[in-house]
Amino acid sequence: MSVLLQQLANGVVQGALIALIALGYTMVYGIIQLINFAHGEVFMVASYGGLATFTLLPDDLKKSAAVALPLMFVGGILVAVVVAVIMERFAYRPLRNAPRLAPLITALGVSVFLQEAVRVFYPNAKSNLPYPKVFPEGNLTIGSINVSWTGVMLVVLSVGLAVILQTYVNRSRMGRAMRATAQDPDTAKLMGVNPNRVIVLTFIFGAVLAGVAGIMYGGYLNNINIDMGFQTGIFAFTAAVLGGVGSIRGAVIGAFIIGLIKTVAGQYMPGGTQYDYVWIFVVLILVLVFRPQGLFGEPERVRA
Amino acid sequence: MRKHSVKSAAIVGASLLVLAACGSNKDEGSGSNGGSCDTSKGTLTVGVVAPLSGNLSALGVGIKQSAELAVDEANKKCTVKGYKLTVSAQDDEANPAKGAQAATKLSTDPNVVGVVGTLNSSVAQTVQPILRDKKIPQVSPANTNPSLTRGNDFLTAPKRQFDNYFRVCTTDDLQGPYAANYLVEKAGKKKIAIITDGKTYGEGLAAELSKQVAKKGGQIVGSEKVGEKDTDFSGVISKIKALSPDAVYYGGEYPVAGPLSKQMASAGLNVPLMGGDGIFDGKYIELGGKEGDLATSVGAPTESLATAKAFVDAYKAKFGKEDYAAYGAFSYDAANAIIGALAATVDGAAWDESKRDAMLQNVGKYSGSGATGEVKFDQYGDSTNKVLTVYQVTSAKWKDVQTGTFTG
Amino acid sequence: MSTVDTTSGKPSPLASLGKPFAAAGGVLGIVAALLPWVTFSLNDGNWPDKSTLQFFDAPFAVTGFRWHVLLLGVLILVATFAPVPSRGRVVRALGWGLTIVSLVNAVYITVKGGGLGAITAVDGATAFGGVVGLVAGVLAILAGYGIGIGPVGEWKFKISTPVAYLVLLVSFGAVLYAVAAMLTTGGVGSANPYAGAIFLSFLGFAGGLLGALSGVGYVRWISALSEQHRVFSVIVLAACALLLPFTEAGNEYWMTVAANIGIYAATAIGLNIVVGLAGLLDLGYVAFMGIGALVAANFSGAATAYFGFDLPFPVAAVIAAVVAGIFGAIVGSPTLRVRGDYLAIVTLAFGEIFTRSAQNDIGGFTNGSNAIPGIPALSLFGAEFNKSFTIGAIKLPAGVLYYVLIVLLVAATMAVFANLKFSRIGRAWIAIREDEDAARAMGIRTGKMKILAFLIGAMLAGLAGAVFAHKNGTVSYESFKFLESVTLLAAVILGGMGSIPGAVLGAALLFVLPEKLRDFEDYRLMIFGLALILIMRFRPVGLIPDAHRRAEMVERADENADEAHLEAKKA
Amino acid sequence: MSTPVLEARDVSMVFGGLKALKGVTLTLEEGKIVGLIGPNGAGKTTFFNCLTGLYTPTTGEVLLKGNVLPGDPAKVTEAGVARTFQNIRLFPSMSVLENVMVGRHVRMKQGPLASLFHGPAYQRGEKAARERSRELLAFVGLNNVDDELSRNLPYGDQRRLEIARALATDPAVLLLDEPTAGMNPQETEATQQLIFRIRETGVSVVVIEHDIKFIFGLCDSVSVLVQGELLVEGSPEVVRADPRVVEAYLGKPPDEVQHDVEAAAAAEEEQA
Repeated sequence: MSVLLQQLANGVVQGALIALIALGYTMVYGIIQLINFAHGEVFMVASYGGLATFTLLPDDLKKSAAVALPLMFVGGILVAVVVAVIMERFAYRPLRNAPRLAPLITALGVSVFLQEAVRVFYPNAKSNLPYPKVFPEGNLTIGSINVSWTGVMLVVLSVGLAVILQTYVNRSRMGRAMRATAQDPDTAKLMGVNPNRVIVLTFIFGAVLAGVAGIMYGGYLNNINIDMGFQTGIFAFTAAVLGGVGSIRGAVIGAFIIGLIKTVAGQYMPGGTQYDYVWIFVVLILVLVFRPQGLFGEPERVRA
Repeated sequence: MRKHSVKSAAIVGASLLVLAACGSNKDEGSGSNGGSCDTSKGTLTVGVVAPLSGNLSALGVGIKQSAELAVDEANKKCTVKGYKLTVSAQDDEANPAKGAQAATKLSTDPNVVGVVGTLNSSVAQTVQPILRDKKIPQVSPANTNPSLTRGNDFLTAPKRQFDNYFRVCTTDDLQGPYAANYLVEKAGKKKIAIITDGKTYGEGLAAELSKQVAKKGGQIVGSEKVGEKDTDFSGVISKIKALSPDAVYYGGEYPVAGPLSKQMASAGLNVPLMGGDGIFDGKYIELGGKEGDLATSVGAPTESLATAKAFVDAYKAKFGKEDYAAYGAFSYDAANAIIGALAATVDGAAWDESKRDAMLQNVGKYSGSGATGEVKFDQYGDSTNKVLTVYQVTSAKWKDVQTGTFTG
Repeated sequence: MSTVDTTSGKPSPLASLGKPFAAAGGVLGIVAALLPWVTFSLNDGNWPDKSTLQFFDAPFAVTGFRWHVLLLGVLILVATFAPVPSRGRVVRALGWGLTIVSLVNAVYITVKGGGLGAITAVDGATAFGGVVGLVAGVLAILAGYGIGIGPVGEWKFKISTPVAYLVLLVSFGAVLYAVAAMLTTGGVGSANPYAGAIFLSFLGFAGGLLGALSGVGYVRWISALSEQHRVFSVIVLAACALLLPFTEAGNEYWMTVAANIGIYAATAIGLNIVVGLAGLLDLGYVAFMGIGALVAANFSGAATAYFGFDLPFPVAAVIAAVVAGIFGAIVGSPTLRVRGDYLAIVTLAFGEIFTRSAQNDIGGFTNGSNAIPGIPALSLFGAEFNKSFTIGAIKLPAGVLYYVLIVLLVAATMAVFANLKFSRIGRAWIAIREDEDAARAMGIRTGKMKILAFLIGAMLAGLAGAVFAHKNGTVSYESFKFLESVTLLAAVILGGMGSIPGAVLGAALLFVLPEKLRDFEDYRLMIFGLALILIMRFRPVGLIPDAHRRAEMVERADENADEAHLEAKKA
Repeated sequence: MSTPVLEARDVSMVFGGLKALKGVTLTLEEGKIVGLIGPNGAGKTTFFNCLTGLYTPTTGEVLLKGNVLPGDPAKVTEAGVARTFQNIRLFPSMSVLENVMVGRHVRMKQGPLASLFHGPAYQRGEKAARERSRELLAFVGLNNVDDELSRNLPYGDQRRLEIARALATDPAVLLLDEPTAGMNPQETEATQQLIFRIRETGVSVVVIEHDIKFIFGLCDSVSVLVQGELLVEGSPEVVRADPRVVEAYLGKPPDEVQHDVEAAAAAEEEQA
């Protein structure tokens, strides 16, 4: 029993991380129907950005977490945003009207490119790099369950940011513009919305969230490598699809489901942890086959 | 119309004639040659097959550069009379097909006297036969899978697979059991949980360890796998924790082991983590390896080994920083084994294909003391260096706690 | 030979300078070939072709890149004064060739020599070959624009069939020679430290010539000719492919490379059916190859094979194809419900599941992380495929039989692809790719058709996998990871989606370039990623575009636009 | 009287609570041309989509020669109902001839194996299909453009090509969705003649149009659809005379028509 609870806790933390990235996928897809494979790499790059920022700090600042941590967030997020914006401007925007395959393939290219680019900066990046210890140490222990404080922090941040995003998209003027563009770009244009601005903004939001995720990941697991983007990115995308691509609420819930499947399946399913993410994909495929629009998504519209 | 073509033809002819009206060509002085030794007989090549791009390039480059170091030293010392040695490093991209390509490339070159490599066992499997057909010795710095030398039933019915294949690293069936003995008998850990990364190296180690643990009356309480790319192990750890083991044995390398150990501690599973030479690395501690963790490694502790220090210093001197990675020292020894054997084979005479048999013999007979201790091969081509050392993390350093040989 | 002179074009400021520049370029080119290129012996040995500190007074003795430079120079002169069609294009192309050759060599020498001194003057020694060559090249390019870029020359005259055959024969022969030369430049065996430079320089030279030829209108003429005599051309091409072993590329190493290329090309053609024709993105495709390889391995009688007995290869291969095909159909089945880019994820997921399961020795079929080694080489009528092989006097390199087998495999897959593409089925696939709703309105069972595409694609992959298993002698899950799928996809895209020769070219490039450009080893994947991006951005149709795609990719943009517009109006 | 070739029995279509069609009934006699008119977004296209199986009606059913049609466009086409689209939906990067041959798909029998080996039987089938397609192209008046890419045809020709493609499926009933949209008078005239000739070949036709004049000149009977309801049905004369039509369709102040548009638009939107 206590094991199950512990595993659930683990699942929630992992879900929280995935959620932060899944939001990026879901928003971009919602606006321009593009699966931005490279989004996972944005998250990875952000993590390294944070690390770089830390190494650049003067030693006395390195000591005080209170200063170093925020600075790392700034640095990481900055890198993520820059990469995302460049990516949108030079890789995706030119393909806005190209056949569906083109941007997908570009996204793959960007993904490979970013990974290798980082590897050139950190030649040993394939083997994990240790992450600076500026995060709260120790665990939160409730009965038999214990979760590290960074884990708790991760969950809080994730859910908090998701709620903020949701309200922003529903309430603010820009948010309306976003939803309008997602619904029907051309009409939106007629209504005086500048789609390019909206799209860039979407990428930026995604990048910011990915940035936060990147730093928290480093803090939570104390080490990073250049594969983390691909791996986590796939989970995140799966979560987005699970929740129904385009739906913020869906992405978050989907993410938590993924996290839980991973830990619980690893515990109780045949084959144990070695097959844990096989189960994730099995669930994904089932969902796609029986509810293609995902849990909270809207059905495809038939053009005729 | 016709006269056009005539005209053009004429022009071509003319211009060529102009060019033709000349004398012969002088010869140019030969380029830089290798040091002061006599290299009159030409150049022989030591091949390297390792992943030099993508994924594992960090390890691959370590192997390549260490081999280059060995070759340079040999050239300086004029180890091979009358010949200059060079290294030809081929990228196998950790992909068996590419490995086969690389091996073929080397094997078609009559001047390739031996090959250092590979890193991945699966690549070794494609390389072995190709080099065998050309009687080119292959000395691997990193393949620890026993079946590569002794076939599938390496314990019950060992049988030499490839008479051209040698290795300087130790095999899983020594290191695993040795670790088991230490855990069960010396440290008195009876309940042991196993985690592996699903790759050849780790799987092999863990398999051999668990056999021995059972033999020594210990108990394997559980065995789990982590994905090659996983980094959040909370799931695995919680599962293991529920089995309340005395120790966890990890089959794999430090990049995963370090974080794993750290996450074990923070999840409240405060038992030592033990691994093979794959985790015996300073980075393991950087990445979170905790006090009391254990690792086995080949040969006597480096501190007590002058040759090892010499290698490290020479490497630093040549390549600036100390990034010869996990298999550098082995690669250095492997290259030296080939060079030594070559020196014995050539011995003043001229190298040619007919010498290849002798070359194989000499590699088999080679013996010397390298960066990893004694380098010598048994009848299967495995290293005879069966000396193993158990290290323990004490005050953020690896400290040797037991050195010996595995005796069943 | 009759030609139509078309040196018309838009007037440019250079117009008057055209011919003089061209002439100067040509002469300088020749001079550059004779000048020394390097001022001192580089550390890795002298720069090839005696270019160190030598003024060549024996033009016929020049070799390698200097010979190329010389030739380009002469050709520029010829093009300038002889009445060639579309002179502007020709001169420009040759100019580019000259520029690239000079640039490549100059840059490499500078880098290797550690400073510009290496290609200019240092302690007394001078070597301006590179600089002069560069100037010559640029001059020629400018001259090209000056003369004016007229339309590509047209050769309108009939020739009798036998003559046509002869011409084709010669042309394809030349192609064969070019391929062999390109493979062997920079040399095999112990790596020539300058192989990369030599190769790039050769590419520049070849590119320049090709550009010139197409400028004159020769290329167009030949392709028209080969269209007329399709069957003959195909036969000749096949023959050329089978003749490769007899060229200078006919050594064990290149046979292995060519064989690997062939295997991946065959697989890529299969993928091309799924992606190029039916327009479904498959990111787990290499898994089918893996399945095929595993099946073949398990029936091969290898020590760790699942089945104790071994089947004759043809049987095993067929089983492999069928099993892979079945998996293909299963993986494809979500397409009934899932729209395009979701499918990408399903296939990706499948790929991951495959590697994970193979790594964990699922069902004891894969021997887990130890892989299945020692798969016996194929042998036919006692001829071991991995041993060398003699026809009468000629001793062919080892692996040549594999090469032949694989050429046949590729030919077969090409035939399958071509036949399907121009059939009821193929039309249905393309229709689906173009407009799924309309396709359904035409009575096409889109679901069935998509699954069929997956099934056939997977079968071809499985077949290739079976050969792969025997060729490499070991089957490990490590050969079938995600990156391999991406590589295959890249091969298809690079060559041109839906185009038959494209897939082969793509695979070839992805295999040969890394071999040749060792200097960029560490950036291989980076360049690879960048290439994907740039192709999609600037040449989405690929290098050898397929007629359909060519039309689509250029015209889709506005079509999408006005469709969306109509939608907007309707709503 | 004989059974009607096509019959829609009080077809209703509801998108998330919004009634786009309310019990529409329509019968098409063998060899007749029926016109379907109505203000923008009165549900005409929705009705078409119900007839062609793109949508499955919420209630009601569609029968072809007395048999209920399946809810799948492909099967409907196979059964003998072909259509064109309001916004032309050709296969842009296929040649004109190929477009029509795709239309033959459903009448050709070659399976994967035949397509693989191109045996003599296959060759015959392919040849027949090509000839039939050429006939149809000639029939609609598209000559020697076989190898043009359909994208590159002028607008009017694209419309005609789409009709040829639809005819290639050997339909019993042809549904034309605004066949003259964006055509000049001459082209419209030509289209009218074409439709007459199609009828002569024994194919019954249903036409959606805005151009009242065109419809009244073309059709044997006309149905008026307003806000998803069948208002009037009858011969052109009857319909033209009917006051409700004049009121509902012709005489309505623009702004209210506009209102209808939005209602229907909303209906379509709901679908998304």
